[in-house]
Amino acid sequence: MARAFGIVTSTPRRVNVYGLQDCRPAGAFSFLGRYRVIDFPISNLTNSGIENIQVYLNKFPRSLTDHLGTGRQYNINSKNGRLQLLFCNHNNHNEVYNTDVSDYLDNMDYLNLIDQEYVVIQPCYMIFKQDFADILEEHIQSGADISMLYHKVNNGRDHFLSCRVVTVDKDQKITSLSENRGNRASQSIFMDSYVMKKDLFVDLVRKAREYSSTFSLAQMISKECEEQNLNIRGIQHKGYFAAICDLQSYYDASIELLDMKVARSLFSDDWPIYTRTTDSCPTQVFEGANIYHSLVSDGCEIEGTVANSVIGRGVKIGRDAVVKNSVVLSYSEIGPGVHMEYQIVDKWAKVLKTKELIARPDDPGYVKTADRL
Amino acid sequence: MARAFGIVTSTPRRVNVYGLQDCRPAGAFSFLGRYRVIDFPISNLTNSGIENIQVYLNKFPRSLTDHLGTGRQYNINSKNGRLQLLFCNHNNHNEVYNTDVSDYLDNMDYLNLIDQEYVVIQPCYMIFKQDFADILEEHIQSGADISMLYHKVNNGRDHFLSCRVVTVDKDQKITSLSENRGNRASQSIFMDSYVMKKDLFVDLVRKAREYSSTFSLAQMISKECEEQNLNIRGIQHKGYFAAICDLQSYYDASIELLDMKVARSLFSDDWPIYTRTTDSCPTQVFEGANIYHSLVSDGCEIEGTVANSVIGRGVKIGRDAVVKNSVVLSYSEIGPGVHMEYQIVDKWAKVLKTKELIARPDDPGYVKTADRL
Amino acid sequence: MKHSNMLAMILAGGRGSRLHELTSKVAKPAVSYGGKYRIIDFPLSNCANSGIDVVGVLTQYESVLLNSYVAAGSRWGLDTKDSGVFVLTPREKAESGLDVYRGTADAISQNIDFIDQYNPDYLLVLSGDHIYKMNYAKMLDAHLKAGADATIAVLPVPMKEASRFGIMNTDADGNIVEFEEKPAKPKSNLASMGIYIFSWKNLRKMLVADMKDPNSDHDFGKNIIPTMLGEGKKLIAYKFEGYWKDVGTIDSLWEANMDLLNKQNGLDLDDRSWRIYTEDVSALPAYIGPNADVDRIYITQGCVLEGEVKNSVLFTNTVVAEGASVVDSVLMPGVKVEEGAVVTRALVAGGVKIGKGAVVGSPDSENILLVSKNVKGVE
Amino acid sequence: MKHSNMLAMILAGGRGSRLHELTSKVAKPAVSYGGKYRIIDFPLSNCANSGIDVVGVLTQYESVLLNSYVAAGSRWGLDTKDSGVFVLTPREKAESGLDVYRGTADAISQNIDFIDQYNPDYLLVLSGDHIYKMNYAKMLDAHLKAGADATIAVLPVPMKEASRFGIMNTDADGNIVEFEEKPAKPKSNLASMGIYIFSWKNLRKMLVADMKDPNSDHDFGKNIIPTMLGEGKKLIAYKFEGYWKDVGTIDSLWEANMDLLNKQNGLDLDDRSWRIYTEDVSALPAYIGPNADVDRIYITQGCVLEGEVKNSVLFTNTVVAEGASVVDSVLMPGVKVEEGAVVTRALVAGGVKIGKGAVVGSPDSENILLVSKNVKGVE
Repeated sequence: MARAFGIVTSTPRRVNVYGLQDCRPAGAFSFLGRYRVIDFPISNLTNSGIENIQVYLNKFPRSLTDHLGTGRQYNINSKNGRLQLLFCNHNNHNEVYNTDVSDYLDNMDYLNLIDQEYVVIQPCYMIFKQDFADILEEHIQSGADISMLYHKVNNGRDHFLSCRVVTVDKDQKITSLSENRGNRASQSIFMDSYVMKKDLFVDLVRKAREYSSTFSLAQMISKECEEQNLNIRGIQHKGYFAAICDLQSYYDASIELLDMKVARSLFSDDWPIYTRTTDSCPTQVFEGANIYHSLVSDGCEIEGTVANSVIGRGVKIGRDAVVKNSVVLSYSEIGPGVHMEYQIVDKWAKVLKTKELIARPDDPGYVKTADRL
Repeated sequence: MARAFGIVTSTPRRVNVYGLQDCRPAGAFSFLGRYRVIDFPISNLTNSGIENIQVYLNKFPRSLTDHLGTGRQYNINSKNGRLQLLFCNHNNHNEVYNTDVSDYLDNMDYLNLIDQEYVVIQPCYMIFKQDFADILEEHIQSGADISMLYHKVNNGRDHFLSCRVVTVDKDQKITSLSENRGNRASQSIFMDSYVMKKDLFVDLVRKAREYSSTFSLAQMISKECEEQNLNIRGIQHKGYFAAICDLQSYYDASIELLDMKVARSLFSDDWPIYTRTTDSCPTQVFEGANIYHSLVSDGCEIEGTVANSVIGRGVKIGRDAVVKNSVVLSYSEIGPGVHMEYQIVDKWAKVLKTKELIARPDDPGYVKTADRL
Repeated sequence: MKHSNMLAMILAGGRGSRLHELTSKVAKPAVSYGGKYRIIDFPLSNCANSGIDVVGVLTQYESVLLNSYVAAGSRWGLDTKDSGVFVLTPREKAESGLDVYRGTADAISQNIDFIDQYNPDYLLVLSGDHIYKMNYAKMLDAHLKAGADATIAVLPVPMKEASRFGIMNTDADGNIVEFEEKPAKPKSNLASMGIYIFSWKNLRKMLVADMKDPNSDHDFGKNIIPTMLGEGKKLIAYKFEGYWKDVGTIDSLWEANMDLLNKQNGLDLDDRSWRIYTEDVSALPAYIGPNADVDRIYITQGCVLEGEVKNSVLFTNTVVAEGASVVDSVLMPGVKVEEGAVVTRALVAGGVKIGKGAVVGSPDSENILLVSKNVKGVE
Repeated sequence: MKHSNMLAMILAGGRGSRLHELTSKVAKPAVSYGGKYRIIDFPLSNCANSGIDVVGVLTQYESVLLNSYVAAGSRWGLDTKDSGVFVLTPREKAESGLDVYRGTADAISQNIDFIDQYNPDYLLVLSGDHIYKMNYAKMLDAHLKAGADATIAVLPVPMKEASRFGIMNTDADGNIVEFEEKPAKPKSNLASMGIYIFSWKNLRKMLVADMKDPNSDHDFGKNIIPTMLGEGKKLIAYKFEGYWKDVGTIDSLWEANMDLLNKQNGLDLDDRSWRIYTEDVSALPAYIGPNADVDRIYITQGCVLEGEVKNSVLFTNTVVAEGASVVDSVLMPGVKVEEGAVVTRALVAGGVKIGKGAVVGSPDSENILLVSKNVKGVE
């Protein structure tokens, strides 16, 4: 049995992805055609040998319950491991109460049953690759109470604005954890990922609730940083990193991974990203179709032109249609002659009568699930 | 593909099982040691060849999500069939809104995706065996719009008081559907089970909501009975039948199935009741133990006396303890020398210090989950 | 699912020697087809979709890949409590040594003990190497309705080709009156598809007798069916309409793949009510590069296309580099076509690398070229 | 789970002829044990709990039951995307005919192609017929820490019995310096448990060489281990402490079952951190009737006890009728003891019916009576 237990948190309040979030949590967002965002944190855990995992579900639990099932697709041994879905008493009337701490407290019975000595916590809305066996090793070696992952960026002034940032001293000690106020381009973005002992984790959760009914774990740890009671250490993450906090960052992450050089830092043969199969057949590309610089999932029928776009499963693109710089989610249909640029088309939508849909790269358009245009 | 789709409804408001219901819905109640109540309606469906099933979850979805998983234990082919868990936007502030109709409307998108022509609806809190392939055949042959199952009882005056009753004319037509007011001993108890065309079902759901925001499907159909717009037919169920509406009926059903003659009308080789295995080892009965007229699940260690009782998985009963006429749920411990009669002991409870717990058959005692007595 | 009263046995021992090197390491049913499938996915998915719970796969030839492939019954959902896909190879028995399967009927006979475990009313016998979609539950309905002892699926073939097949001659009611193996002068165009439903009790008796007959070839077509006809049993023909292909040669395998490029290809792999299930690989969706030139292709996850690809079927994880050209070809899983290479009218076996600038196949060739070894580049 | 770099192969070909009729229809690893288990549940559960993903089960003798039993890898959770339990029987190969496994090493050699599919760093070789709990991951740690070429699990046995075993003589550091098969004068009491970890690359080479050696018995104990020692490879002994039983005879199988009646039996099947997984049957919990008289018994779901049952182990779905008496006995799955029958010091094989009033076994017998056929009642 691995020494660590995995936790994937529910979508935090600060994540607000227009449209997509109306009917599913961030972890359930379709990504790069065949994945869902939560496939990344869970594959990180199972590839690190962690097969006892709790996933916290808050609003709209159906899509993730369906997608995750019992976790066989992630190689979780159903006997020796366990993917446990935990539901929260969502407070519909005041969002301010819906914190990760409240999720944990709702399920304290199940946290108490954890046998493992350590917990590894990851968010459901961030995309990166990380071997947590290494991180756990480093955490134990360092003697830290808490290890936290961060990623250095140079575009912190206008990106990652709903993330938190850390300051790290020369001994890798975290000296502060605060909101990203966009005051500097160069920032160390906190990846909402922690490693610590389970007992400390439970203590911090209880302490957070005592301090304030609306406190999140990060707020509690921010306070601990200030008070310097604990040895809190930062570990810098390298490689691909994206935080899906709003529609723009969802769009940007999708499009930037069309560059295979970038994609290769996230996808590699020794680090499979597992997902649930839908048993789609392959994709048919018909006479007269053109495709450039795009990812096309299975089950599509393509007769038009696709450029610089991500196409989900079972999408139909009609004759003389042009889909450019767009993200088309599964089972949507783009009718003959339709011209679209910089669009995010949600599942089951049909764009047939509206022949032109053009937005801008810094403000992509959104077509709602199952809408008929 | 079967012609019918299965639905298992969430716990209706009228079901109120003291204690047991504090942390799980009726379908998740442990029953006869190794089952949960929902195993009966789902086994009915899969044994009838119905492998596309929706289970509606309302409050406390965790236990049923865990127990049901993807339905492999019920022999549901994961490719050709599907066990879909649907969640409802439970209204915490006014229970009166939490009807089955509201559950269906919350998930109308998924009801609309059903391919099958017919729906078979069963409640999660009733225990019986029924081949719905036969019922569907009879329904189609009869030309009825709706077929409803009922069970004749002779103790309707003081039992089944939170159930509905039907009146059936000599042509098996249902002429009324109303509350059981306990005014007669001989009653035809409505089993909350229907067969009808999917389209009619969806129409009735919509019609119910239009009529009143708090209307249930049964209330709508009761109204249809009065108005005689539809051909509504009753089908009498024979064999074992129990409705778990309160703590007394839960206790009675458990104890009456200790009679193997009664049990054989519910359990038979050609109608397996499927459930999730917990990989318990067998049960050890030690020197000096006595067991009479009892069902004992796997994983127990028994040193005392057990009589006329149902013992769940992994229960420990100490030396010189006496457990009589009781239902002990999984992983509980009855300490040495404890004497109990007419008790329902919920999971993980430990009765060690309280040496005597005696109640009456018509008012059994209840020991709370994980309590220490 | 309630215990299905029909158990399926798939004969997957096919050596498929006309497929040359494609079957030197795998049995024919394990050969790749249609971008992401293997041939045996078709009978197995048909079984799953027909509500059959238990499937035995009979194999003896180089079965490691086939074995580990079909043993993962979850691919077809056949891994629930009372369902499963079981690989059955010849076994050493207490009373006898280790024997190969001597014929199609012998393969079933040697596994009577397996079948008895499930005690089915009906036995469905299938071949593991045909591409088609078929609802065996409907075939069983026909079997039951006719009160038949055996039902044989038949395919109408062009009369002039009928002499290449096992032909069923039927009366007006569809009863089989005669079976002729490759008749010189066929009386009917109904070819046996090698798909049989038998009432198990009766077949079991016949198999036990057949095992003892030293003159028998232990074959359904040559022995069991003629014996049943001789005994006056009721055998009926069940006519199949739809796409069906026996991919016995390189040309026909290529053709069957190219069929998928037609919008109306008859097989309709996109039919959501009758999916063909297969292994799911962890790979990105198909990537088409900025300078690619694609037209009329069939592609799937893991494909990376940076060159010219036309009128071709590309399987999982194939790579066509910039400046390379693939036309009228089938590239099996993992094929890499390097820069400047040209592949025309070829079927390239799984994992093969076509080196830089190499030229394989020709637009004028009559037959399709099978490329089963790496081709060196021309630097 | 991240691809485990260790693959397990379970040798499950055991004929187990000293178990008489118990193995006339099933291989020894499929024999029932402990109320609800089969012997092979132990190595398979150990693999699952040790984080091993892929297990090959090598079998050739009457394997239908074993085959269909282990093929349902879901029982041990070994049915995820990249895990599985695969039954490997002798196969016909392109270059050779169908051969039985000639020895333990040959069984592995004939499946090199299977192992190569997974390309493991380490190979764990197990026997399918021992009852014990062991963490193979810890054994691998020892193998890695010592930088060994092979690690062999050993069990300390009483010195006077050592001459019945294959004995490993080790130096002070646990390095194996000599292997003696059933030595007349044992120098050590460390008996080989038939559990080996090899570094696969090196073993593969040795197996290929061994296959070509006409004088080899193709056996690990007789050939591979001595050759490795001769070549000066580093072989270490990994000492096992805990409950271990080779249930080779009726008496020892009975005894191993009776061990479970002790509260401190060493095997601790109730250990939640190391569960033994097995088939789940659809049956009610054990039912004890109003007139039953039970004492010191081991029971499981499906048992229906209405008579006297003492000091006995009862398997799934056993029935003891009113007035019957079962003492000091083991009743395997589905055994029915009818009214008035008396069973004493017996091991009753699965499915056997002891008729009304029949008396089998005796309290004074030295050996345990094996009852493998129905016993007629005395009316």
